[in-house]
Amino acid sequence: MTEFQILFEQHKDLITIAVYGTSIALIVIGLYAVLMKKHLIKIVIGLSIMDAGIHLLFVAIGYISGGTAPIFSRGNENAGARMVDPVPQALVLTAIVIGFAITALALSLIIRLYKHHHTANIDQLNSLKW
Amino acid sequence: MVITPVHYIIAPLIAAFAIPLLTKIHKDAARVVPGIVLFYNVIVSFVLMKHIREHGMISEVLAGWQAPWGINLVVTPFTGYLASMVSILGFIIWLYGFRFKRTLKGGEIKFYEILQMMMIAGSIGIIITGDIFNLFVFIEIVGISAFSLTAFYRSRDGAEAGFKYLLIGGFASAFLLLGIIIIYTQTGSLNMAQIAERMPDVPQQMKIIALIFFLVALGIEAEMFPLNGWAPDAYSQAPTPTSATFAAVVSVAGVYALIRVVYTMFDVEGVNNYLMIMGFVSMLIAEIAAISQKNLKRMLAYSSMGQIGLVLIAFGIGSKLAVFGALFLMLNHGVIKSLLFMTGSYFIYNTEDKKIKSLNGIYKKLPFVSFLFGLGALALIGFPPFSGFWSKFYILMSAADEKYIFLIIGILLVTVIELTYYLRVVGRIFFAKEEGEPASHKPSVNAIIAMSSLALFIIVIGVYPDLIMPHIQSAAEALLDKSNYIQQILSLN
Amino acid sequence: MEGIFIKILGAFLTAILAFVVGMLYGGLRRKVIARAQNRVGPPIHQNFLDLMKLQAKRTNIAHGFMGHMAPVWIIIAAMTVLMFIPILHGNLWFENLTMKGDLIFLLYMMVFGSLGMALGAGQSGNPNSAMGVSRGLAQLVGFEIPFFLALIALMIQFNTTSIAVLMDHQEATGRWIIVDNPFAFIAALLASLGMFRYAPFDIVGAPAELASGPRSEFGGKYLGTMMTGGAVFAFIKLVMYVDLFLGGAGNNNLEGLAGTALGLVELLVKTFLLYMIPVFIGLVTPRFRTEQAIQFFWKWPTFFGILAIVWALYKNGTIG
Amino acid sequence: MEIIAIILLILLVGSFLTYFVDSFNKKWTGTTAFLIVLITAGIFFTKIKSGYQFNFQLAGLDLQWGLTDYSYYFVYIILGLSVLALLYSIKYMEGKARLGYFYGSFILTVLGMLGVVISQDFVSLFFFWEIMTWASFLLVIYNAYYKIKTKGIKYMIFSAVGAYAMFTAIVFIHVHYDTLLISEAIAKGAFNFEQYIYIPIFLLLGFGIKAAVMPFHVWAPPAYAKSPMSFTTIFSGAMSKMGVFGIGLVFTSFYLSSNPENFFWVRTILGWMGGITAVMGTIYALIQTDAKKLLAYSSVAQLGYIIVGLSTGTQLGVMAALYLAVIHAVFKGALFMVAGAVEKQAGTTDMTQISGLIRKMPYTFVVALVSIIALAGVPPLGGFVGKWLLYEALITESNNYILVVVVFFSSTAAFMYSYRFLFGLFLGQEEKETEHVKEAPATMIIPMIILAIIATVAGAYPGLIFEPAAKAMQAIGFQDVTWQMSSLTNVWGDTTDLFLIAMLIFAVFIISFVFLTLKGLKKTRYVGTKDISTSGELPKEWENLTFQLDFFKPFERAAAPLYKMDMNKIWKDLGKNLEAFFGFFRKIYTGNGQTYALYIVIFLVVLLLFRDVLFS
Amino acid sequence: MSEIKSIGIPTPEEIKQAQIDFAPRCTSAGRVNDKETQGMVEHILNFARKHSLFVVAYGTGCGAIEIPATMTSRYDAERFGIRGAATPRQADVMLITGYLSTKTLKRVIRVYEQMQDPKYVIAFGSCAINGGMYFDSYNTINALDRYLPVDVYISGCMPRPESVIKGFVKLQELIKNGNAGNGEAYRSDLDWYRKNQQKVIKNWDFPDNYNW
Repeated sequence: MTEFQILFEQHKDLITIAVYGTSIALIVIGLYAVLMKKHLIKIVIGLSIMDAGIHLLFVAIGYISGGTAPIFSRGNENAGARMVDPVPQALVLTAIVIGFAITALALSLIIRLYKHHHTANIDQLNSLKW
Repeated sequence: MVITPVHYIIAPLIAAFAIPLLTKIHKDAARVVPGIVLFYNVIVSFVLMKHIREHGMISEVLAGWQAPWGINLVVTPFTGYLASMVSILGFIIWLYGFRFKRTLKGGEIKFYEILQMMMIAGSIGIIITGDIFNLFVFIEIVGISAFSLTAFYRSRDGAEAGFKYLLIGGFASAFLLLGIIIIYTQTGSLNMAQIAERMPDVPQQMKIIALIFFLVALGIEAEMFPLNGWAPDAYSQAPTPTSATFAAVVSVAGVYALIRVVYTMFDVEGVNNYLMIMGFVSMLIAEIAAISQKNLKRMLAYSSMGQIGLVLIAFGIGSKLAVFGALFLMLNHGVIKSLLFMTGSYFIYNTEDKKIKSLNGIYKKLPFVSFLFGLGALALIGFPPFSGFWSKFYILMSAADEKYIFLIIGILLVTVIELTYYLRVVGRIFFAKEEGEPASHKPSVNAIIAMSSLALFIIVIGVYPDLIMPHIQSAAEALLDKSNYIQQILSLN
Repeated sequence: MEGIFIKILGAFLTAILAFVVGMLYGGLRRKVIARAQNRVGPPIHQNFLDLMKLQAKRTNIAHGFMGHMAPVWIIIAAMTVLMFIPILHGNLWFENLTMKGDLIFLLYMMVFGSLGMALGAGQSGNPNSAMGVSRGLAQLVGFEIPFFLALIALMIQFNTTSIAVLMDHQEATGRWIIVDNPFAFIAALLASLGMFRYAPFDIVGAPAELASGPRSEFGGKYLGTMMTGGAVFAFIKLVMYVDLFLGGAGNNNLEGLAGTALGLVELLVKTFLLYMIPVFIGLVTPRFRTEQAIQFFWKWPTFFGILAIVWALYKNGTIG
Repeated sequence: MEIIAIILLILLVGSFLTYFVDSFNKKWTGTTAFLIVLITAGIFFTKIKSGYQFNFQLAGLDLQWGLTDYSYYFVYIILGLSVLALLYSIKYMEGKARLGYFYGSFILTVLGMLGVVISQDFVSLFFFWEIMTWASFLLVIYNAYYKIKTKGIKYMIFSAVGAYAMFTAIVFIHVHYDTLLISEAIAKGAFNFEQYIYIPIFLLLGFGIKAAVMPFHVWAPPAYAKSPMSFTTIFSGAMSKMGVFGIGLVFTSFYLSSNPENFFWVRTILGWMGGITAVMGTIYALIQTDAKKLLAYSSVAQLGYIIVGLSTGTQLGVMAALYLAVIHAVFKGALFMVAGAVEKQAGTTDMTQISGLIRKMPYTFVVALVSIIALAGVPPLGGFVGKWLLYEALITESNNYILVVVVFFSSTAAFMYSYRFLFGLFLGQEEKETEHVKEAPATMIIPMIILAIIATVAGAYPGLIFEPAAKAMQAIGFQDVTWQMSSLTNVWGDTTDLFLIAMLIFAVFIISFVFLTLKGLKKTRYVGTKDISTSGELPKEWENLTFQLDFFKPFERAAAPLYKMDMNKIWKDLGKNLEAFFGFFRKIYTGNGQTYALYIVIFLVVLLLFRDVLFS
Repeated sequence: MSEIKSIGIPTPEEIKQAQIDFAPRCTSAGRVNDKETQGMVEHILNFARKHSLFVVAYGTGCGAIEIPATMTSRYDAERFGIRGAATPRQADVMLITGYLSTKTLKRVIRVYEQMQDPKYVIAFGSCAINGGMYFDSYNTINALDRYLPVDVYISGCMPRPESVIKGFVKLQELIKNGNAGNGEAYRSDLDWYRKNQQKVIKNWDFPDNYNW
């Protein structure tokens, strides 16, 4: 056991709280950015931050303290009991990919928007309304 | 069984990725291949439906893992019905757009078809998947292709609409993921049947919070007020076949997702009332907004939102008759709204702007298209002898059975609003305008076939609804029979 | 067959009677007005002379077929109404078709002639004619309301819509309806002022303003026939009022010719006295404008008409 | 296949057939439509007798079609008038565009009306009712130019509100009485006002709107006036009678009821609504300058009488209503045809622009004269019978003395617009503009003359109409309806012998015609309408001496308070306010994506906060 | 004769010519002159005509003021059966009350033509007879009977109501004898009358046929 692991064991609750807190904080920050910032890029950044927060939350939920990697290997057949849940990780990977795609698409749209409107202020992008 | 549900998804996806390659071989491949694929999907639908009628529902397992652990595709009469509907409408929309897309440049048609294929594949995926996370993935597939298609015309408004859609779609995916997280922590499963089975053990508060996340996220897809800000923009800016696809395919998938979650996964009291109220509010607000629209496609978009509101009301009522009515209405709405978008697109084509004002006397230019539009408008409002009448009739009957007096009156009053703006347009179309130059864009043969087949459907079903009612009936039964669904999935292994 | 013969003969007699008496009353009116203005005035038979002269006009102008037909409508209306009003109640010669029509029929039939004349006047194309017709019709709407109210009062009080039955009732009880329902009489009397179109309700044919209104394009025999019609109608109205409110005439005990003569005398006395009311009112009053006339009719006469209905209901035992 | 289904199918296919005939040869469209409806009428009257029934299942519902004496009575109106209107229409519509559209919708409307009367269950009733409504809407907007579009919409909105009210009632009948058959619903007392009062009220609202009852009448005048006249003939003549048909049907329970006092309020209210409709229709008719509009308002007024008649609930009253339904269809049909003929020949029906057509269109004038006399209710024509029955019913049986005065006021004021119509179009100055006008073609004249003859014969022999009407009344709950062929009798035993009256008038007419008219026919000098006494002034060619504007100004001044009650404006204001309100509401969709995102978050938060209230 | 060129005293030649041109016509066409030739019926009718004179008073000049006076209680013209008529169609007698300007003449002619036979004309005062004090006025006609057939002239300037009544009595006499009523004469000599009328009426716009 490394020193870090010991530290980790000692402050397990604290760290759990920290991880959860961070993820929720990320979500809130992301939300804030999406809802309050006027610049399109900032909004997209907010969206990404929010996604990141959610992903972190998901991964954190799947984590079992002191668990092993969710790999069945020879000699480690009964690892299933102490294994970290693999599903959230798999899902988060997918979600990250999707988030990436969305971000890319968003940025390309922003470029298009900027070309047409010469502004990236979301308040001015309301020619379609009512 | 040679044909399995997975063909539904695989065929369009393969086609989507093969199109760029095939265009190298022949430049028309991008236009033809989707048609073949979608027609194949139609065949798949028929085969599967027949199979279901004979042998009961199908649960296909992907990648060898059995149901609770692996991803499974479920074709019940309910999902089969929706998937068939989506396939057939997708094919007709392709048929309609076959020549329309010729006007696009070679490269663009490729992207268009890819995105369109992905959207339809994703929608069918949403409908037939039995896995909640898979649902999420398909929603995202639909979402990304839909965002792109909205902004397909690289115009200023298209980009704007696309961005708004994307922003809100991002929220949807985030909340959906949150909901899935909560559900997963509580039930430890992602299979809908298993989640449903384990749901009674979940703490009430958790259940409700998860449900709320689902409701909000899927509400966005199902165009529920106040989550539907994207819809009018997206509908009005997307290419017309895409608008039709939104109305006929994507919204169906969205409503399906919402209903599947609410009906099958959760057993929470009050959600029916919620659906009913929010459905009514969506309908009301959408129709109110539609009444003074100046843009035809935007008006149709609001009208779509209104119709989806009515569907939600019917699902909220929740009796068998109501579900039957709702499913019937989804079908009717898909058909009729596609028809309206198709015909409306020809109007727009000929008037150069999308304004309703410039439709005056267009009957002289495009008699047949105007005729079909009028028919569609009347059918959508719910006039007999068109199919729209029966769906509305059954929904109201079911509401009456539950003694929702004010709901009935409210729906009917909102219908009056709907009627007002539709008939304004119809009135304009059939105006006796003095002068009129011949139409510059006559509808092409394939478009006429597509539109006529839809119109024929409307009339035939309107006069003789018994043709399709048994299917819808079994679909409604399948949706409501939750325990059977769970048992079948978990024991069909 | 004999019955029909008597009927036809009676119809002729009635028509002649109505014609003579109506024309004489017209002359009498002119005489009365002249005397009231301290003039000698024309002779009583002046109207006959006028009529004769008009019929003897050598040329006659018509503006078209309807104009040509205008007198025919008036004669039709006059004759038809005459046939359905009991001149002398229960008299073989003067009863005509009394039992075959009722008050509502009479009410509508009386308009027939005016409408026919209005059509003729309309075809002349003279704006004055049309204006006169417009005023006349408007005034008609005015005075028909109280008149109708009065009639309803009678109908519901005596449970009949037939004028003959009303007369039977008066004969049987020996009490005139004017006593039974005075308000109905008042309402009907006030309405009759408009019906006669004497001052103050003579704006329809105001000579200086409208050039005699509907008649302005009629001359010669057309005018003559119209005057005849007007005279007969005046008589008809008077007889109708007498029948309705003043016990009618002819219900005496004498048989044969003497009875008829006595009945006719009674009728003449009653109608003459009744006739003098609008004549005297017309003497001393200026002219109402049309809307004033209508408003007048919708005010007091209507009030009395409603009062008459209430009274009738009270008498009838329905209320009170 | 059942004969009734075949008939409906003929009409449905005929509608499409007409549409396609038009695209091949415009000349034959009208004839095709006429033949189709003629054949339908022929088959119907020969093959189907009253009492016919046909049960079947559709969409999981037990449906029933059939004919009672009551509905058969209306079939006479519908098919008879439709055949005549289509015959008239051949020439009337000649040369107009979109004939296929017109005739297709026309036949669909006929189909709808026929369907309404043959329906014996509510679903079919509503089904056909709606077909009738939208098909007629298409015809209302046929003539529409830019400004008029709102009129058609107004019609449709009112119709839809009515239809949906009806539908609500139907749904509740299904829920409370578990039946969709009309006869069963009546038997179970669904139309009684005791238990579920909203059922009959909603039904009455639905039918009443179609019958243009007072506060909902605003759609009718513009819709009647703006449609092609050949259609207005059946629009006003037959389709408005569908409302009457329905009201009669709803009132069946009232007529059957042993204790009519239960119905006191509804019949009082409906009667007064009818009375006010009659008055308002009339006073607005007489200030119109467009002949079509005048007739349209007059139709509203006449429908008011019918409603009054139905609401009396007595034998004479209902007889009056049914009789008026037919006779109104007849004379108003003829009048609208006259207006159409004038429109076709002279180009307009604006009475301020044309006048003096009598010499140009003598036959049309004669028809107009006869029909107007019938409309005004002057004996000896058919209209008088209806008026007589109505008054007698109100006075002798219904004891509604004030209402009878209201009705009487309306019908007296009807003289004014009757005259106005004749004067405005046919009499008065012959203007230079109308010099080219010729008599309408024969196929337009013949239907008019047929209608005029019916109106005349009905005056002398009303029994011809009383007979089916009495049967119809027995079908809706009256026992032993008595009637005579040519005389009228009320409960007090007073009679009016119509045959005698007609004969007398005819005799006097002949006599006076011979002695007064024929005698001087040659001696009379006929002069033009410019030769009038104008204080010696010579009227110039350009001088317009026709008195047409503000024709009844004095009456307007006298009746000013009545004119202040403008329902049209009230509804318009309501519509405008609603639309402004809607316009305010749709600003929710601000167009700003961020706002939408904010909505989502707020919605989520609200749901999360109120989760205990919402879900459990 | 084209038209009167100069205004003022005419030269003798002109007067002579004028005497030829404007010689009063005494036509008898269509008139029933003799008592003997009248039938019994006509006699009775004339009696009626005599006692029923409907007057259209054309107030051309100052004499118009005398008409109401004649109708008042003091003179009471109605006792002779004289009463006003509102329009020429209903009237028997036309009164030309005083001087007649050419402008008014046109209207008078029209009113006269609209009256129905038998119709009578009574001219009031010297002005109507020979121009009176306006004999040389440029816009007043001098002799009425060149333009319309006149039955009775009443002299005076103006005639008092007594004279007016006298004139009416004279007319009644004429009617009784069958000597009044020149409608037929006017019609048969229309050409001559028209010529005279057209001479003085500048803006002649009457329709050609008499029956218009």
